[in-house]
Amino acid sequence: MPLDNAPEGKRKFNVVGTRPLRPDGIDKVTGRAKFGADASAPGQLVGRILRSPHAHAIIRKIDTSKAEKLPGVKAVITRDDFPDHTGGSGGLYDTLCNVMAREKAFYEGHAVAAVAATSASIARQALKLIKVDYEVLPHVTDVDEAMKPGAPLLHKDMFTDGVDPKPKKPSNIARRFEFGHGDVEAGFKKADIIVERSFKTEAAHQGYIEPHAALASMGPDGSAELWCCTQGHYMVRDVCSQLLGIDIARLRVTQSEIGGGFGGKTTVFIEPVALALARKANRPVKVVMTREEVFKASGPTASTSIDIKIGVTKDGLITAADGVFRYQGGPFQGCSPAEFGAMSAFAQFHLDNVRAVAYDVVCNRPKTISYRAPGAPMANFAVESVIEELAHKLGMEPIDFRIKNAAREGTKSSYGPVYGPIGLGATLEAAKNHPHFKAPLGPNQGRGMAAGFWFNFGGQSCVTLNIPVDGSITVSVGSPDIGGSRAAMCMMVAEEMGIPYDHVRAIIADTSALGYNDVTDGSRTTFATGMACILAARDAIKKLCARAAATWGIPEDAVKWENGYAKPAGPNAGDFAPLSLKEIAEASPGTGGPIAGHHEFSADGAGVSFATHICDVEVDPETGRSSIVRYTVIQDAGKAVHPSYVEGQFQGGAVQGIGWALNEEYIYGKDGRLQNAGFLDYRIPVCSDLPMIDTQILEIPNPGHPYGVRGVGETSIVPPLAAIANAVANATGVRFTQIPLSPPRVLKGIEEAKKAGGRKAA
Amino acid sequence: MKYERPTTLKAAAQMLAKEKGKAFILAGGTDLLVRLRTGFIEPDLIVDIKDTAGARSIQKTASGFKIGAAVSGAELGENAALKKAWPGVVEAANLIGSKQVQGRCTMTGNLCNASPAADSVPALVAAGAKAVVVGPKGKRTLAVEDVPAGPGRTSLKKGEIIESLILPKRAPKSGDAYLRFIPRTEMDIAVVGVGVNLTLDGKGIVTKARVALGAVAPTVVLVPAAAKAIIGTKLDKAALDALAAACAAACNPIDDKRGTREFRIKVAGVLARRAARIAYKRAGGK
Amino acid sequence: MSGITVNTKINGDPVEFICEADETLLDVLRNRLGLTGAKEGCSTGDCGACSVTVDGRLTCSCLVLGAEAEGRDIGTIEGMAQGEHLHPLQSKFLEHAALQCGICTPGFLVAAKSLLDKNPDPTETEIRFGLAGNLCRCTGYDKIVRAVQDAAKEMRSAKAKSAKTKTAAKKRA
Amino acid sequence: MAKVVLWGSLRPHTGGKAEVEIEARNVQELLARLGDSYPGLQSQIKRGVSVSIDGLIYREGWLQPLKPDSEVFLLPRMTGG
Repeated sequence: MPLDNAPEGKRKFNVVGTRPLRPDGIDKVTGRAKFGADASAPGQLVGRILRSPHAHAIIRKIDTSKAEKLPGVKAVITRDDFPDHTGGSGGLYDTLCNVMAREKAFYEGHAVAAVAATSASIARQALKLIKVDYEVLPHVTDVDEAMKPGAPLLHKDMFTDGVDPKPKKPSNIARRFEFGHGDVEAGFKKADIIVERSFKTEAAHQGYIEPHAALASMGPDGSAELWCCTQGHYMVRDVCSQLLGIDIARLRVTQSEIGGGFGGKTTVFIEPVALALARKANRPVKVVMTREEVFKASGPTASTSIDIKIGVTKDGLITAADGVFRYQGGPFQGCSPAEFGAMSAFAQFHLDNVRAVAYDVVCNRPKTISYRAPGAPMANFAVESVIEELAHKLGMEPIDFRIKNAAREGTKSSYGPVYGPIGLGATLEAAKNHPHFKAPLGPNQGRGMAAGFWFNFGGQSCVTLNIPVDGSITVSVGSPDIGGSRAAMCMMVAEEMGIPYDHVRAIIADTSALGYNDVTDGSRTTFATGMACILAARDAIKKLCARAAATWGIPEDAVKWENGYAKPAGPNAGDFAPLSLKEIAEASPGTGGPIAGHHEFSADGAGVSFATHICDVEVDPETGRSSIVRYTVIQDAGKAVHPSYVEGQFQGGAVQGIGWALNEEYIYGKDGRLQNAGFLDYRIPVCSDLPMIDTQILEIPNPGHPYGVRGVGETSIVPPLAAIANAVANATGVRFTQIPLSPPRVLKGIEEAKKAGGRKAA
Repeated sequence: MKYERPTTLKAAAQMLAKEKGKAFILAGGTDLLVRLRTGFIEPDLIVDIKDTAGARSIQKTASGFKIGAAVSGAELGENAALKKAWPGVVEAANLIGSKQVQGRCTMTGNLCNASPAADSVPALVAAGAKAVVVGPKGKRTLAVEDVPAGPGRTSLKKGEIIESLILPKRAPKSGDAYLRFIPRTEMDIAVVGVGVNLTLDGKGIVTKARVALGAVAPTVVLVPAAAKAIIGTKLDKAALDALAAACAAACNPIDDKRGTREFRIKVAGVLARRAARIAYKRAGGK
Repeated sequence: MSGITVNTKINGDPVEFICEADETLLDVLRNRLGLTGAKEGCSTGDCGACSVTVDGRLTCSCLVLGAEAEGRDIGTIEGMAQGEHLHPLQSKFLEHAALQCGICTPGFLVAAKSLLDKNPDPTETEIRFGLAGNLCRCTGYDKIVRAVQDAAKEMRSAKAKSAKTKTAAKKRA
Repeated sequence: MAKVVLWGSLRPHTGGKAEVEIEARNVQELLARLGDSYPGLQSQIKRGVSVSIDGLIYREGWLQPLKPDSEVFLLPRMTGG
């Protein structure tokens, strides 16, 4: 779908680019909006899940007899209630194993049984009555440890894929990927300076404030309804149907308002369990995760270990870049975003010689799931740290070094394709000219920057647009709205139809109302579902014009649509007074019935996205505590449909990155148990930790969208880790190679550097 | 589980003494409810003492301040006289949790949870505060530092309830301060906490001092050596160095999710210096 | 277990309910009274999504037993708008796009109202510390702080205006 | 003949070749013929791939037409947060 350009250049917009109030707003500020846990059904039971206390154990036997006898218990389920309908292999089978453990419990918190009871306290008691006979196995939670020969093996049949020759022994390394072009060895020979460093990052959780919640009801005939908070209710429907062995059409999933996802709600956890309990009890069952369960048993992102080597000439040209990216994704293969880490790591540079090798590794940790730009922030941290260090070694301003080597239109990207028009150079130049960049720094303060990249993609969307007789418009979309996308959908429809924004309402339809819609992820919704809205509006306009043509008795192609009116087009069309949308709608019962527009497609042509972040950090040299004193995000949005929500994405992503960089981490004990499964010790940033987050939206139109829109949601979490690490390095003179930059780590680094007499790496 | 809300402490003490199962006292409930909800405790009886006489009042007496067991952090912060006399204690109490938690949490509860990381306790110990205990055998008074017996354990006997905390009358030219280290700016448990209380003479020389540390040992510890390090000084660099060294020496912390042993020892000294300087300034020193 | 009968006031209205001793006020509001505006994000008092006021004081309803509500005055998000008029904080949150997913919004509004009731002219730092007990994962807090600043400003000028009108009316009288 | 570029770890399945030429009218045909010519690639194709055609990424789009001189990059199937 090519960009619409007015003959004189950029398209002029009436609604897109303004900042109207969101349609779901009043419900959300008054407490009326219904989220996952806010629904109930008559006769509903409380569902609860029993979870493994062990990081790695064979489940010999599960005895549920006592629990079943407890008065008030209506259903108890285990692995026996989930026969394998998946064919026993692939990602779907792994999802089944994760939803309810089969032969083994692979991590602390892995579901092993569930109950449905008439009250929460009975359900709690029932869980205590279930006896599980475990054979505890050695475990491994660290990615480097898991890769070592002799590490506790999670799967006896896992032989590393993607290496030649095929390994003879099983290991925890599921796959090896390699990307790149040119000849890195030859490139390093041309280098005058080479920096090579190893990095580690800890797992972070998406940290949405709403725990997973599902309300299921299912009859003995297999007809089922599910209400849940998810980023993709069509995905939930398809996966649950397959896991439970029912026809997709029998399961209707309604998406509640969703209290944050950030990638963490792009799979199923409790939904199939709620359905299986409801089937067995033949009563509605509500399952809501506790916060502890959210941390222990829903998806964090990967922890990583990364090596980076980059070579440059004396005048600051990168000759070669090489990296090894080891990501653990929990107990199942293909869950870590290792390949996206490797693909995105060097994407912001114009490189003749580049190689990125990724390893997907399994560990006794929860099954990881996407987290905002999956895999990219960790890789970016490693690469942009080395870039900063190289700039210092070259005696070059880091920003000039980045500009000199920046990818541009026509650059062959590090992951393969050649870039079209991209905004990286523009964000770097804007950063250089930003007042923040020149502002003076106080004592113990340092400034850091980093540029980051995310792919973005489109995917499947299906939209229906209905026009009632008063000429107002309802748009039904199937993409869950996490951050205000309904407002963006209404705006694009209003823009296309030439009517005011508040004449359009958007709803998220349930799975029986529309064709398949992909999950709200990959920064795809405003781009892809938005484009479907535009095309559905164009479809409706065609029909409106046809009605006007029929009314006037002229050919359909002699009618054009302009600012909400059908008008005769051209001198031969005749002279008719324009018909408004309202007039055509009012007459519709007599001119052929209701008027609707549709569009369904798989959107492609999502433009890649770049951002540059600048950050000032103050480090207390006596305690190692870092405070963010100023932060600026500059990002290309293609076209900002609702600038406030675009800014919100920039700010939210940056702050999640700040949390990850400074304090958020999964802390495991020697027993393989998570030590900090709560908001008290899993420290996401609080309001008083932060300054205002300045934003600058650049608009370099995406040629793949009629308005030039690019996805904006994910890129903003990519640069913060590196920007902050660079700022801390500049404030302390110590280069830190581990995330998070927690005070004990930073203080230790400072103390060791003091002893060593100056700059060093920690 | 039963819930009772007696109107006298005596009745409360009787209920607690009589209960055969597990009984807990509820004042602010900000820890009790968390433990209850996470299944960490399964009480048979909860005795809410908020309606007992004096539980929610702060009385200024000739010998100091008497703070009822159910007085919330927010109420402490709103009492101008108390804040003026014992700014360090009030600040410490106001560091417990968020504004939401401040509306409920109490210093007595903070003390009775017997967490080594309790924020108000080092400040209370430094202040020389006392706890008035009511029990089946009558009243007794004990020093605050004698209440915690270990992590999560107190020296209180079955049926005993702390009725109030007593802060002594403020001597002239005195000041106190409490500082803690947390990685964020709010909503964290102290990784290290330091309470300092001191009195100066006319020349600005420290004549009396008490220093207490939190989160560096199984219980909050009073560090006489730290006090000794600054008594007789004007908090010059050497005195502060000696103070930091004494604090570090008194630390016996563990490595845990909140911080390393090494980090805690180092930061205890850093915070002691900073807290001492604040207390000194508050006492009128320059 | 036998239920406890509790008489309380919620958003000014007398309410009677029966609850178990171990139920929290949050459980009661959500499961017994259908007031689902307060959200359960953690049940440990760390996220503020269940914020309410008890006798005018801000608290997490997950840290209060339902039985404790006896004789108290509870304020929830459902009582914030007056009829069809939104509270200035509610309007400003919408205007400033201070919410993305909206799950934390009721808690933030209750906390922000409590803050402005006590301190009508807070500094940015006071706002940030005043709202530190409410977690938001979407916005990075920037737009929330701006919305509270703007609402405070509007509330102050509305108060000044009404004071002026009153004085003028007095003079006329 | 469209030029298909493979990521590094797929190359063992093409006898070490980083680029192979495939005659195909669209993506679906291309993937089918790629799998026929190099059976080792089938498991990855089954697991899921996205493609970039002349610089634009197509996550699915099996019917996307190819020009005779199109440059196609095979990419792991895209996901996001």
